[in-house]
Amino acid sequence: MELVLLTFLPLLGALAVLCTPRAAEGLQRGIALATTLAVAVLGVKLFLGYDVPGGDGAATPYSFSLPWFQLPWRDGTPTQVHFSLAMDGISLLMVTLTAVLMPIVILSTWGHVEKRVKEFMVWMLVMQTGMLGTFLAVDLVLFYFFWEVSLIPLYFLVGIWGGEQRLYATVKFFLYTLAGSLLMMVAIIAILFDRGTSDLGELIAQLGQTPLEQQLWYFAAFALAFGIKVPLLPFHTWLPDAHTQAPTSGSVVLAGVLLKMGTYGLLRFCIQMLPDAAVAAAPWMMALGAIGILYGALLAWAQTDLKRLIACSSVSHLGYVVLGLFALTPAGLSGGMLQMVNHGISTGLLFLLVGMLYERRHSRALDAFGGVATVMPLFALFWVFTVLSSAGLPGLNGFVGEYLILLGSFQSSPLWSVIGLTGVIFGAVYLLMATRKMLFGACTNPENQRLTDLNAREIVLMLPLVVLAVWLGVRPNDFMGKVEPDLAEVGRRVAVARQSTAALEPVTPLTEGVAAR
Amino acid sequence: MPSHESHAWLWWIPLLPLLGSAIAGALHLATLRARHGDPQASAPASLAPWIACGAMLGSFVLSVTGFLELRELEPAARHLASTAHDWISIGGLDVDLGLLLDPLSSVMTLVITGVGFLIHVYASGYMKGDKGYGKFFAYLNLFVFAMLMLVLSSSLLGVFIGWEGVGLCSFLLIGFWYEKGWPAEAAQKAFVMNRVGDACFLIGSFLLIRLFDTLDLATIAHTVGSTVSFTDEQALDMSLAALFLFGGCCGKSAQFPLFTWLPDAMAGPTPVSALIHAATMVTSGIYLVVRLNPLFAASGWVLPLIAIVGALTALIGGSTALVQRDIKKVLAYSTVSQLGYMFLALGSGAWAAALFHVVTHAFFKALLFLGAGSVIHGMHEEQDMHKMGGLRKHMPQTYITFLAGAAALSGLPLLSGFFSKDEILAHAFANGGLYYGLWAVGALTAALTAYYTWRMVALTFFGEERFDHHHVHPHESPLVMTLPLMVLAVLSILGGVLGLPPVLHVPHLLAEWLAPVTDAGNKILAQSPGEHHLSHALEWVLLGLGSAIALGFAHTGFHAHRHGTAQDEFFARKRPTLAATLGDAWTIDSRYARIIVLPLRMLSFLIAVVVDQFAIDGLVNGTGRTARDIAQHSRRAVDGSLASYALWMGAGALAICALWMWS
Amino acid sequence: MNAQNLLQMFDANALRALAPLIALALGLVLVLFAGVFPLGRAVRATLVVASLAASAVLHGNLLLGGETPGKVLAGTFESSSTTAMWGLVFVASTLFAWLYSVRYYEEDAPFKNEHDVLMLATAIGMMLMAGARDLIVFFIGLELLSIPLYALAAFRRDRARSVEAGLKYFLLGAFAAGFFLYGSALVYATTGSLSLDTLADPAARAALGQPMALVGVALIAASVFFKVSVFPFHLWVPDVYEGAPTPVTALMATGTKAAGFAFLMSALVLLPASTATTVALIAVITMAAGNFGALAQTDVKRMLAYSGIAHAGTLLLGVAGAIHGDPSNGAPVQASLVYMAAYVATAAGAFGLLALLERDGGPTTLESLKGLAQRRPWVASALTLFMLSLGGIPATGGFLGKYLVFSVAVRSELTGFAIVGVLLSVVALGYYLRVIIAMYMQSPEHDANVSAPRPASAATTLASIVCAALVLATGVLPGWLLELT
Amino acid sequence: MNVPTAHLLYLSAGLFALGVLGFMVRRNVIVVLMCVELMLNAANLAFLAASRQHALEGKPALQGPVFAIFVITVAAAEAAVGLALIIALYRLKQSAETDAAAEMKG
Repeated sequence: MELVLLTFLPLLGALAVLCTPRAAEGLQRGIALATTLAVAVLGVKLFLGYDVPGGDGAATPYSFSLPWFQLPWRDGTPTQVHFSLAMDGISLLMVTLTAVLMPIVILSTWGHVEKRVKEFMVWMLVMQTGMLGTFLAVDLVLFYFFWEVSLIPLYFLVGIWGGEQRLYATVKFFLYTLAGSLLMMVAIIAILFDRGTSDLGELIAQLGQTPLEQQLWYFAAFALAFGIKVPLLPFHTWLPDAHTQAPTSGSVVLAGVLLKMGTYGLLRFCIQMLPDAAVAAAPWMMALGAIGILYGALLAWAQTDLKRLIACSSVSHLGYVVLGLFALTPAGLSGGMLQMVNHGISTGLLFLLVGMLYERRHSRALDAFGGVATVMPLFALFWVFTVLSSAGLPGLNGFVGEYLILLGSFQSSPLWSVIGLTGVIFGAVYLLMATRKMLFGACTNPENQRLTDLNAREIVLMLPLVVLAVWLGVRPNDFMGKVEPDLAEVGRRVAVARQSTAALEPVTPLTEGVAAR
Repeated sequence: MPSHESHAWLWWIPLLPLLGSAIAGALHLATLRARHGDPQASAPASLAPWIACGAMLGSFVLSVTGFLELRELEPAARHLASTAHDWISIGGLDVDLGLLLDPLSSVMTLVITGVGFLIHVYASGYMKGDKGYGKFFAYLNLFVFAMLMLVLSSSLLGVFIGWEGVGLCSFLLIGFWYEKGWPAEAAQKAFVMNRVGDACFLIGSFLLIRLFDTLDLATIAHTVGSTVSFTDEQALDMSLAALFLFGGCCGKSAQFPLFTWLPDAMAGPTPVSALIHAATMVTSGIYLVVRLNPLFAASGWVLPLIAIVGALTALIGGSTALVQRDIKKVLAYSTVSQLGYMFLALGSGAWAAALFHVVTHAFFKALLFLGAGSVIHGMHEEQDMHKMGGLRKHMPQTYITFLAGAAALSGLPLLSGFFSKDEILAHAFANGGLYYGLWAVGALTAALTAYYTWRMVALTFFGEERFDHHHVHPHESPLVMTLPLMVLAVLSILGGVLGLPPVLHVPHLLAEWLAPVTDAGNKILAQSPGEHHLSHALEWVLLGLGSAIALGFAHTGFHAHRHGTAQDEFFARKRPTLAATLGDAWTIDSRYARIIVLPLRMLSFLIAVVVDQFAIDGLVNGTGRTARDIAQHSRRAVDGSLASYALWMGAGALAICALWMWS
Repeated sequence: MNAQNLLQMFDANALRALAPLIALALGLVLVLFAGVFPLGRAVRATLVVASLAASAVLHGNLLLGGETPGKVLAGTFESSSTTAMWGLVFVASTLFAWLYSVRYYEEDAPFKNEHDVLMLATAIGMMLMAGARDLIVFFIGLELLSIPLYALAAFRRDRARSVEAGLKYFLLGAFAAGFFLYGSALVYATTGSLSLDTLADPAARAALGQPMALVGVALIAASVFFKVSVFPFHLWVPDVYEGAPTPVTALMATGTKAAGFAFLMSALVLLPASTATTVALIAVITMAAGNFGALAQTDVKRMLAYSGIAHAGTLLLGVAGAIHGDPSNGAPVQASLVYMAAYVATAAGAFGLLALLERDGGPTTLESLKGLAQRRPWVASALTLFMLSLGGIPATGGFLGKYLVFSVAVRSELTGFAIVGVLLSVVALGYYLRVIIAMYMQSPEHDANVSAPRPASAATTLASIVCAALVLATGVLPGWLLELT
Repeated sequence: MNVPTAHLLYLSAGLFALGVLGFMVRRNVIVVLMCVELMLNAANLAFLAASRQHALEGKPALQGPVFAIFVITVAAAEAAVGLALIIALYRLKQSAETDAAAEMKG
C-alpha cells in the first residue's frame, strides 16, 4: 500500500494543482513542492525501512497487487494482468533517487519558470507518478503503461517551456523514444502470448527456458527501446537536442531519472528476464557502451554550448552504465547500478548549475564566459565539486561506480574495458576544458562582471545532492548494501545462463576467461 | 589480527590536515561573505595559516611518535595498522579501508609532514596578502591529507584515492592564480596527463585483482614474495600489471613520456612547487614501486624498461635544464631529471637507494624551490634569471641556504645528494650489461646537473645586477620564510648520514630500516643471474669519479656564467637549433600537441560535425524528412477527381481478384 | 414459404432480437411526424434521445440479460452478445454525432428534423449490417446506412463543398454497391446460397475456392473495404469527410466504419485463410496511406479523415489475423470491438470539438488552433486527450485497442506486419503531436484574427465529457470493456 | 429458351464491365449515374441467371429473384437521392459535370 501511496501521491498533487485558479502561482508552486517533499519523505522512509530480504529470495518487503484486467490468451483462457507494484533493491534505489530529486527540481523552477506555472507543476507531478510507476511495476503491461505515460509530460515540458528550437527537440525526443517503445510493445505482446502471464516474477522464472533465438528477438526489441532511452550509441542524437532545449528542471529530470528508466529496463528486462540472450548479446552491448563512452566524450569535447556539452557527457556516462551492466559480472552489475544513481546526482547538479548561470546571463555559450570564478566564487566551488564528482574523483560518488564498471568489464572483456577507460581521460578533458573556459581566466566581459553569486535558495536546493555525492563516495555500502542481494541473484542467473550457452557459441570472444577467481 | 584495530590514532595523521583544510576553507568562505559587505574584512582568513601549520605540526608529531613506536618493535613486526573492514563490499569487490604504518610509509610520512610543515610555515609568509590566502591553505592541507592517504593506505584502492586526491590538489594549486589564464591551462594539462597515468594505474589494479583477488598491498607483496613459480599466463599478467602500474607512476612522477606537465606546473605558487612538484607528490610513483617491490622484482622485462625510462627522463630533464632562463623551470626540469634517477634506481632493483634519493631530494629540492621563491618574492615576482644577478648582497640568508641546496643537488662530495646519487649509479653499474649504458647516461646527467645548478647559482646571485633598479628593489624575505630555508639547508647537508656507502663500513641506516619491506623484492632479484656486488676498489673508483664529475662541472658551470648572460647568448647564437630543442625539452611537448592533441581535437570535431550531426543525426532527421516527402507525394493521388478515384477502386478490385486467385 | 410461415418467424425471440431496431424505427417515425406538427425542438430532441436510449437499453439487455436470441428470421439475422455490443457502439456513435449536431446548423439548416430522421436511419442500417447472416440483409442494412448518409453529407446544400462531398460519396458509394451486388451474384452463382451460415458448410467452402467465387468474394470485400475506407478504396474519405457537416463526418468516421468491421468480422467465412497475407498487406498499405496522407495536411478535419483511414488499416490487420487464425477464440472480434468502442469515443469527441471550434470561425486548421490552450483550456486538453488516444498512447482507450489488435496480429503470426504497423503509428504521432503543438506550444501570429470563443452548447459539453471519460476509463481501467466484449 | 447460363453470365459480366468503364470515363453526372444502374442491372441479370440454373438443378432458388427485387427498390431510392444531389450541384455550379465537384483534393 505504501507503494501505491508513493506512486499516486504526485498525481493527487497534480489534481490539487489543477483545482487552483490559474493566477494563484504561489499556491501552485507550494502544492507542488509540498507534494514532492511528502513523496521524498515517504521515499526516504521506505529506503530506511527496507530490509534486505533473506537469501532465500523471500517476498519483498513492499509489494501491492490487484487484478487489473484480463487479456485473451489461448483457447478462451485469459491472461490476468495485475496492477502490481513491488520493490526490490534495484527499484528501491531508483525510486529513492526519483523521490529525492523531485523537490529539488521543483525548487529550482522558482528561477526559470515564470509562465504557465500551473500547467508546469501539473506535468511535473504527473511525470513523477509515471517515473515511480515505471520503476515499481512488476507486471509487464503495467510497466509499459507507465513507461509510455512518463513520456508525455516531458514532451510538454520541453515543448512549452523550452528554448528556441524546442518544437524540433521535443518532437524528435517523443517520436524517437516512441518508435523504440512500440517495438517493445510488440515484444511484450509476443511474450504474453508465449507465456500467458505478464507477471514479471513468473516471467523471470520462465523465460530463461525459452529457446535462445526467441529470447534474442525479445531482447532485441527491449534493448532497442531501452537503448534509445538510455541513450545508447547510435540512438543518442535526440538527447543533446532535448537537453539543450529543455528548461533546467526538465533537463534535470531527464538526466536524473528518465534516462535511468532505460538503464533500469536493460537491467530488469534484458538481463534479469532474458539472461541467455543477455549473455549472447553482451559483447555487442559492451561494445556499444564502451564506444559510447569514448564517442560521447569526444562529442562533448567539441561542444561550445555548455548545456549541450553536459548532454553529450551523459551519453558518455551512460555508456559506462551499459558497459558495466553487460559485463555481466558482479562488479559490473553493481557498478552499473551505482553509476545510474551517480549520474543522476552529478549530471543533475551540472544541469542545475548551468541553469542558474543561464538565468543570470541568458547565455550558455562557452565563449561568452571567462573568469566567472572571480565574480561567483560559490558558484565556482559548486561547479568544480560537481565536475570532479562527474569525472569520477575518488572520495566522491562517481569513482566507485566507474571503478566497479571498469573492473567488471575488464573481467569479461579487457578490450572494451580499456576503451572505456579512455573515457576516464577524456572525461577530465572536456569537463576541465569547460571549467577553465567558463570559470578561469580574467573576467573582462562587463556582462559577466555584473553576475551575482548563488543565493540561499540555490545553495539549499543543491545541498542534498552535494551531501549525497560525498556520502555515496565515502560510504557506498550504505546504499549498495540494499541492492547487493538482488544484484547477486541476477548475477547468479547470468552465470547459469553463461554456462548453458557457453557450449553453444563463444560468449565473449575477447576474453580469455577470468583467471584465479 | 588484533593489532589491526589497536592503532586507531593512526587516522589522526591524515585527518588532522583534512580537518585543517575544512577549517581553513570555512574561513575562506567567511572571508568571501565578509567581502560582500566590508571591503577589507579578510580577518578570518588570516587565521588560516595558524590552523594549517598547527595541523601539520600535529601530524608531524604523530608521525614521529609512530616512527619511534615502530623502532621499539622487532624489525619483522614493524607495522602498525588500523583497518575499517568492508569499506566497500560491492559486486564481489571487498576492500578494507586501512592505514598501515611500516618502515616505508613511516619514512614517507615523516618527509611529507616534516618538509610539509616547513613549507606551510614558509607559505604563510609567501602568500601573505593574496586574496585567496585561506583557500590556499585549505588546498595545501587537503593535499597533505591526500598524500598521507596515499602512503598510509593498506590497499591499492586507498592508494588510488590518495593518488587522485593529490592530483586534484595539484590541479587546484597549479591553477591557484586562475585569473591569469595560463596557470589554469597548466592545471588542466597536469590533471589530464595524470589521468592518462591513472588510467594505466586502474588497468594495473584490475590485473592485480585478477591475479590475487585482492587489492591489499601487504597480501600482494607477500604472495608474490612467497610464491615459488608462476604459470606463464600469471607471469605475463604480473609483468603487465607492473607495466601498467609503472604507467601510472610515469604520470604522477613525471617520467617520459608523461613528464611535460611538470614544468608547466610551475605556474602555481612557489611553495606548491616545492611541496607537491618536488618533495612529495611526484615521488609517489617511487613509493608505489617500492611498496610493491616483489611484484616489480618478479615482473621480468619491466624492470629494465623502468630503468631505461628513468635514465632517459634523467637525461632529458638534465639537458633541458641547461638552457632555461626561468629559475623555476630550471628547478622543474631538474626535478624531472632527479625523478628519472630514482626510477633508474628502481629499475636497477635498488629500492632503498631510490627512497634514499627521494628523501634527500625532498630536502634539497624543497630548499631550492623555497629559495627560488624567496628570490622571486624579493624580486617582485620576477622569475627570469637573465634579469637577476648579484643578489647575494641583497638576500644573504637566501643565498647561503641556496648554496647548500645547490651543492647537495649537484652532488658535491659528502653532501646528501652526493651519497644518494652515487648509490644509484653504483647499483646501476653493478647490474652490468645494459645497465653499463644506463650508468653512463646517469653519469652524464650528473655532469649536466652540476653544470646547470651552478649556472643557476651564478646567474642569480653573482655577476652584475641586471634588473631595473627603479622598479625592483630586491630585499631579503622575512624570518618566517628564511627559517624553513635554514632548517632545510641543514638537512640537505647532513641528510647523507641516512645512507652512507658500504665502503665506509658504516650501516646504511635507511636500507636497514626498510629491509622488512624490501627484502622480498631483493630476494627475488637475488635469484636471477647477474653481477650484484661491486668490489670495494671499484666502489672507491666510482665514488671518486662521481666527485670529480660533480666538482668539475660545478666549477665549469659556475665560471661560465658568473659574469652574466654572455655564455647563454653565445650558445644560442652558435647552436640555435640545439638551443631551441633543448629549451623546449627536446620538443616533446610541442610534438604532443601536434601528434596527439591536435588529431584528437580534429577527431572530436569530426565526430561532432560529420559523424554525429551529418551521418547519424542526418539519418534520423532524414527519416523525418523522407516521411514528409512521402506525405507530399502521396497527396497527388487524391486529386479530387471522381474518375480517378473510381479508377483506383477498379484497379484495386482487379488487383485483389488477381491476388486471391493467385494465392 | 407462405404468410403463415412468415408470421411464425416473428416469434418472441425475433422480437427481442429486433427490439433495438424497432425502438429506433419508432423514434424515427415519431420524429418525422413531429416535424409535421409545430412542436418545439425539445420534443424532437427528447424523441431522438429516448429512442436511442431505448435502443441502448435493449442492447444492454441482450448483452447482460443471459441467453441471447441467436439466429432469427429464418437464420438471416443474428442477435448475440457481440452484435449487442456492436449495437451499443452504433448507438453511442449516433448519439455523439447527434449531440454535436444540436447547435451546429443553427443558421443554415431548416431541415433539422429530417437530419435527425436520417441519423436514426443510419443507426438502424448499422445494426442490420452487424447482425446480418445473409448478404441480402446486409445489403439492405448497407443501403439503409448509406443513402441517408449521402443526404446527410450534402446536408448543407447551399455550400459547394458539402454538396460535392455528398455527390462524391453517393456516386462512389453506388459504384461500390455495384461491386457488392455483382460479387454477391457471382458467389450466389457458384454456391447457390447467400447465407453466411450455409456458406460455412464444407461443400460451400469448397465451392468458394473456385475462381468465379473468389472474384465474387473479392468484389464483396472491395465494396466493404470502400465503406471502411481501406486502400485503394479510401480516396473519397478526405474529400467527403472534409466537405460534410462535421457531426455527419463524426458519424461516418465512427458508425460506418464500425458497421463495416462488424460485418467483416462476422463474414470471415467468405475469406479463405490464404487471403490473410494479402489482407494484412492491404492493411499495412492502408495505414501507410492514411498516416502519410495525414502528415501532409494542415486542415485538422481533413487530417483526421486520413487518420481514420490509418485506423481502418489497423483494424484490418486484426481482420487479417482473424483470417489467418488467432489461437485465442474470439480475440479478434473482441479486439475490433474494443478498438472501435474506443475509437468511437475518441473520434466522435475529436470531430465534435472540431465542430465546436468551426463555429468560432471557419475550418479548423493548424494555424487557427495556435494558442487554443490559452483561449479554451478545456477544449484544448480534451482534444489533446483525443489526439493521444488516436495515437494509441497508454492511459487512453486508443492504446487498449491498438494493443489488442496488434496482439491478434502477433498471435496469428503476422508479426512482421505488426512491426511495420507500429512503426507507421510513429508517423501517426507525428501529426497528432502537431495538433498539440499548435494548441499548447505556439501562439497565434495575428492576435486580431482570433475571435472570441463562443460558449459551447450543453449537448456539446456533455458529449465531450462523456467521450473523454470513456477514453480515460477504457484506458486506465479497461477491465469493464474487456468483460463486456 | 435454351440460352445457356454461362452465356447469360458472360452478358452480365460484359454489362458490368461496361458500367464500370462508363463510370470511369464519363464526365456527366447523370450518365455516370446511369452507368451505376447498368452495373446494378448486370448484377440482377447474374442473379436471375444463377437462380434459373439452381432451379434447373433442383436446388432452392428463391434468393436470387428476391435479391434482384431488393436491388431494384434500392436503386430507385438511390436514384432519388442522387438526382437531388445533382440538382443541388447544378444550382450551385450551373453544371452537372463531375469536374464541377472536384474542389477538394490533396
